[in-house]
Amino acid sequence: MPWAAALIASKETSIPSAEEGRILSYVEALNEALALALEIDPHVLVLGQGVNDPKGMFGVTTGLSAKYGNARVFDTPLSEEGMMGISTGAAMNGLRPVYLHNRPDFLLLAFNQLVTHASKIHFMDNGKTKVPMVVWSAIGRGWGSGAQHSQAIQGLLLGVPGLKIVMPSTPYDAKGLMLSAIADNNPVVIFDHRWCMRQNGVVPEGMYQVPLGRGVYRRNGRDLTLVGTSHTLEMAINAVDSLEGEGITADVIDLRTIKPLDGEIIIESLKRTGKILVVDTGWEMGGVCAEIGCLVAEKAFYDLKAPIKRIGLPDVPSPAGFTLEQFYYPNPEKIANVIREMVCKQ
Amino acid sequence: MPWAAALIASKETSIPSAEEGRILSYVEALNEALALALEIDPHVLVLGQGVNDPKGMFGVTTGLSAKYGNARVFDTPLSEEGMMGISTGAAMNGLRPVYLHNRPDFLLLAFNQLVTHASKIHFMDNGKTKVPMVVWSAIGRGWGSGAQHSQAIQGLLLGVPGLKIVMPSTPYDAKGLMLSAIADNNPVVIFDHRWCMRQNGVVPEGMYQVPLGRGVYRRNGRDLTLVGTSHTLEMAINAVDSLEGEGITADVIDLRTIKPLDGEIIIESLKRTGKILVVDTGWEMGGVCAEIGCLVAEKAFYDLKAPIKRIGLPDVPSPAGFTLEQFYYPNPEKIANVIREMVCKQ
Amino acid sequence: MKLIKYKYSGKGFAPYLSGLKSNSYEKEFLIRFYRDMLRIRLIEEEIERRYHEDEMKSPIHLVIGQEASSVGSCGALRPEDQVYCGHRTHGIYLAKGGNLKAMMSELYCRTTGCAGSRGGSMHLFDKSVGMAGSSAIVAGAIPIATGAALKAQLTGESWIVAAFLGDAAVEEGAFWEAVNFAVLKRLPILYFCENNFFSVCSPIEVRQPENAEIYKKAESFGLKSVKVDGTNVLEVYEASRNMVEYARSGKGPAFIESVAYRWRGHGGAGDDSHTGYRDPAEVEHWQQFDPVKSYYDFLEQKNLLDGETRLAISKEIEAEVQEAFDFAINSPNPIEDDLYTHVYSD
Amino acid sequence: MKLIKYKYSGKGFAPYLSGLKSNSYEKEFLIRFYRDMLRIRLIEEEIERRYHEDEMKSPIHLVIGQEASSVGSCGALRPEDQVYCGHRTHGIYLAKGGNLKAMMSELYCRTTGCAGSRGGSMHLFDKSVGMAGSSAIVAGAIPIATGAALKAQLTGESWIVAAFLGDAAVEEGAFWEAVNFAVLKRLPILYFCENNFFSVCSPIEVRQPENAEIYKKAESFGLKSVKVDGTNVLEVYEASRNMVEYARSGKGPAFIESVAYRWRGHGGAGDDSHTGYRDPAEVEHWQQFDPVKSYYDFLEQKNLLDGETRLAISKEIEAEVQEAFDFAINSPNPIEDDLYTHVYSD
Ligand SMILES: Cc1ncc(C[n+]2csc(CCOP(=O)(O)OP(=O)(O)O)c2C)c(N)n1
Ligand SMILES: Cc1ncc(C[n+]2csc(CCOP(=O)(O)OP(=O)(O)O)c2C)c(N)n1
Ligand SMILES: [Mg+2]
Ligand SMILES: [Mg+2]
Repeated sequence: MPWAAALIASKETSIPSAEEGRILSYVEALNEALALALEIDPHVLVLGQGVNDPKGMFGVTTGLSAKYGNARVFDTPLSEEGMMGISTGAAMNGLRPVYLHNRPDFLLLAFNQLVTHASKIHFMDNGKTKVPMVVWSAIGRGWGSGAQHSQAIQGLLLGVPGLKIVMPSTPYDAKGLMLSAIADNNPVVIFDHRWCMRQNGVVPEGMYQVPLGRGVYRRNGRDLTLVGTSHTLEMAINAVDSLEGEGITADVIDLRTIKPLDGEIIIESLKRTGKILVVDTGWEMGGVCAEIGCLVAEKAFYDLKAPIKRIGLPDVPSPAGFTLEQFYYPNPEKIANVIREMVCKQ
Repeated sequence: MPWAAALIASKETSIPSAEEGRILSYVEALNEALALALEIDPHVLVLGQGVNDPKGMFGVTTGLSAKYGNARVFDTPLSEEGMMGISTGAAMNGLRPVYLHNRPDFLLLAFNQLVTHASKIHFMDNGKTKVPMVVWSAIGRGWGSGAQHSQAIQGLLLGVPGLKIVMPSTPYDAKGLMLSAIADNNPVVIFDHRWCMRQNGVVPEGMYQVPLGRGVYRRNGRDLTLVGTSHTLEMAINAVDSLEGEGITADVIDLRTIKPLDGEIIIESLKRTGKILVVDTGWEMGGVCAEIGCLVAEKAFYDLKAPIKRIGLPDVPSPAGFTLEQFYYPNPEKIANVIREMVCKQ
Repeated sequence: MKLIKYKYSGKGFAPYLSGLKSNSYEKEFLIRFYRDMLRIRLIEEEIERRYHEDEMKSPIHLVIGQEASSVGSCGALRPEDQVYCGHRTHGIYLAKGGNLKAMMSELYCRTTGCAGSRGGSMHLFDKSVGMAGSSAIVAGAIPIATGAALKAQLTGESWIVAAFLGDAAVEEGAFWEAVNFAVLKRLPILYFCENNFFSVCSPIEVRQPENAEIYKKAESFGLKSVKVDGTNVLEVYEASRNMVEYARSGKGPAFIESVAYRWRGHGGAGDDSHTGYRDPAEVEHWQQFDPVKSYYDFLEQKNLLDGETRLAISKEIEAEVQEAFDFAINSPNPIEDDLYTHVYSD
Repeated sequence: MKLIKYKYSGKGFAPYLSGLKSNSYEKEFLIRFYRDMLRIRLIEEEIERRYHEDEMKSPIHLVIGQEASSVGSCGALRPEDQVYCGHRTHGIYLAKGGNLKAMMSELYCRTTGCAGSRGGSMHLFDKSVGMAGSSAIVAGAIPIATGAALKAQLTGESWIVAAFLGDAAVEEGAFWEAVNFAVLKRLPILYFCENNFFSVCSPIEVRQPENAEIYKKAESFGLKSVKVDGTNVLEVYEASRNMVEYARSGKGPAFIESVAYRWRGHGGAGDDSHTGYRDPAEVEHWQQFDPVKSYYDFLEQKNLLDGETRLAISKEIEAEVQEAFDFAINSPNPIEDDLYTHVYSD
């Protein structure tokens, strides 16, 4: 069994959507976005370890180098910090690099360039230089990925000024947010989740953008506001749908981007429901859950009727063994249990 | 004017303390802690760029290499990631390296070793290997430090399992927490603040430890709980003291360490005051303020009588110019104003 | 994509037959190498055979084709010497005297695994045989190994360190940082680079310029450096022995570039040449230089080994393998509580 | 601490007097180099004189003693060529044609500064003269410069890139990562390393092994590489011209190690030898090889320059300097709103 395949989602899924278009997989949607960007803008580059090998980053980059050439779609040495700076320098001079990583863990090697350089140059030189680059990586989960190959590090980057952070949950958004990120004149980090990769969904042909910084409702309900991104959405929706029979309904908000963070939509919903549960693929402590929890306690305190709740990862490194992984990660049942508790306690 | 000096605190200060001992400066207290550790344990190393040069890291390492030799107290090449790994490997084999950095910004070059290796090895190998190392750095503030030389990155590390993070505020704690950190069998990051360096305070002679993970009250009051660490304590205390005349009093909690985080003391105080203000030297978004705000909204919601408030840095890189710095950083007046508002609003 | 056509076909096994002063080695000694290589081969073939059952939920990286590098190098080490490596762990662990049951249990993610199921294939740790650390981050273990060597030097240990890396690891800056420090301090460490021309599916020529040979770069940094035929166990052994002696005697660190080809795909079971990143004929070509078979032919020709003994050896190994798999499969899984242990050390 | 005693005293200025085919250069051309060096010297001396006033609240790093490196290298560049550098910016900015008023305003943190007060001395940016980026993180600008060269290559620009670094920057792994990529892609870039034997107060021998010369390491990575007398402006110029030609013609990247001594302390005003990290006699020794004075002596001997012209030149510069300081001091400070602009680009 080729484990690279095992490490992406284990089954095909889909999140229903109101949009019109063909049904594509998440991977196909990403591939289409990159092809489109390469097609319409000669300044777009796609680079990363293995982007032009036959595996093509789970298929995300398949065919691109054949069509757009090895000068614009190219493999890189194993030099994350160096290549992050090289992408930054290229972007400062008008190219639009999309730098792909197999796993977010590898970004930790490049934090100096990403955090201290790419994100700050526009501010530091008083707005003269723009840094239009996209840094993409695919979060791993389970199947032995272990402590060094499955870190969901979005929480580590949330505080960094000048950076945008995108975490799509559907094929539609994967394409539309990728196109927005490439079009954006700032460094944008996209975390896609390997467990979203086999999701199918409606994806319009051609160019469209999903705006950065705006969340969207995936379910409308009464009893609770459930906020998440990326792969957590599928779990959240499953959890909420499974509670319908018990008469529990919830707003499910897909933030799409965590920086800028759409506080408005969260508070709007909270005003109706009075309760909030935040779900994230990363560690609970000091991460996305913490920021949203604090934001609400600060900005919407008087609408809050019960303690906020967060479901992310415990303050423990990812174990590599299958058994412990089952205890480590959230799943729809765990989420449903927490919702049930929050709603019934009242 | 030698700017290295200008970049540490501009004036001498002190936070009164109940402890007994001589009056030492913050720098002297740190120096004494290192000397003591080197003295009693031959496995302790002190390394870092310039640790044995005449400037001796603001004086923190002055005299150590002369006394304990260049084999144990040594200058390093400019290789943060490499030296972080080297310290980790030395620690895994029974040495106790204390790796010093002039600024936290430089740690960003070493996140791969710090986050993905040092912090996780003990867990990954099922508890067989210990990693007793200390990573120290001195946060800069103002005087043109700018976007790349004054990042207070504790918020970026808060989520990392396996790591401990210490942020002392007094000479007493600087010594006692350093000794605890060196004695600890885990990687411990200490952020000292350059603006604490000229603070004087009571420091006992010889060996003593301040426990990691336990906060302490610096003031007792009624109207509000003010939580902070490091240099924010001085500002917080000044702010609170300045309000005494207006009849406002507050609990001021010095967390001392932000990971492990002493949630108990925060909640204990909050139960009395009902209001909380968190102050941090780092960015508000996704940082220490966010974690504490969320924690309280989660664990002590029913004791909370008003929105939580946070004062840190706005979501903006540090400017280098003096004028903008004044607007960028918190100060006692800003803190006092927020307290006044929180208390009077009721 | 340009393929490496039959690169390095000039050497092969000629050196064995001509150069060896066979009476300078004991017969047992020579046979042990054969046995060790065959053992690795048979174990990995059995892992491959059972991998599709999806019970070993761990990303594996097989060393088949490169066995002579593992065995020849570890053959020059003492039991107390330490080894560190990357993701491709099996050959090194086994050649270093690793416990097959503990390894298989780790691959099956059982509590009896050498990392208690927290590591998996990429993270074999076993202090009892000097398997001191492996990292899933390319080059991640290099600085750590260098730190171990620093400890060995400072406290005058009898052991030295060998750090294993692939050809891609030298693209990581941290490698050169570690090497600079090791040369500066004359640390007792051997860097053993297995150049198999690939990083996942990326051939070396898209990652490194052709005019910069790895072992020559190492030499320019001050390492004692040599390039060897990595399919020739005796050539690897002799070079390793010289380098280990050099390092152990305090002269400083050394470097070996050992050239051999990986027969299987980067990860998982089976060859993946059909995907197109390398010519299946290239694999076939390299299979002429089978380290196990060629060495057998050589021993046979020298009348040191015959078909009967060979069969006996392989039967013995097969029985051991069977036992190890049974042991692993029948070992217990961890329980939920295990997730929360060893995050911190006491 | 061992001092570098009078290292590199063998060369000095002999090459000027013997080697130069003086009629291969125009008189004006030769005098321009003198003027440019003297200008840097006089400006920095004036900065030093006024630094104690504490109005330039910016960490400065003076280039006095190394002027020939800045002027000789930038003299070989075209106006449209880009330069990137570290913290020691003044010489490069001025030699590249920088605007003195904009520089002084930046040091005084005024809105008229070349980075609008957000950068300070360590972060001079000025696209109009090709000052494309400077980073306060050692080696931080190197990968960025390499990315600029990638852009130049991909879109066939007429400009090339020069990246300036210190001797310590080659200890950072990112430097070698960038260099590997530049050679791999044959990028049009010159890496110009100013070896002044020190990193802050750390002499090179505690950071790099003696048997590994910087320019030879660069050569082993495939760079065209040479070492020059960095106090001899014509030697620097000629080497730079050759290397720039090489890079511009598409042959690939090049490297120059330029040896010169920093007369002042690492940062701030004045020499700091008295602190003990270097022998004041060492500074005196090096002052014999004053790039400005020696070059004057040479020109005078060749009857190309006399005392009168020299005086006129320096008067002219002094007037310019005066004007620039006045301009800076009388320029407006930023206002609070400026803090929040250019965090993100539209
Ligand atoms: C820092 C980092 N980047 C990328 C990866 C993904 N990755 C895992 S193994 C590997 C190939 C490494 O090649 P090499 O060092 O030659 O070792 P080999 O697999 O050939 O034995 C890569 C790129 C990683 N693990 N770590
Ligand atoms: C990554 C990093 N580590 C440490 C520092 C602190 N630092 C600032 S300048 C400097 C010296 C650099 O020496 P070199 O590269 O030789 O340049 P020079 O100052 O001699 O011109 C150091 C260590 C830094 N700025 N960046
Ligand atoms: Mg390889
Ligand atoms: Mg230097």
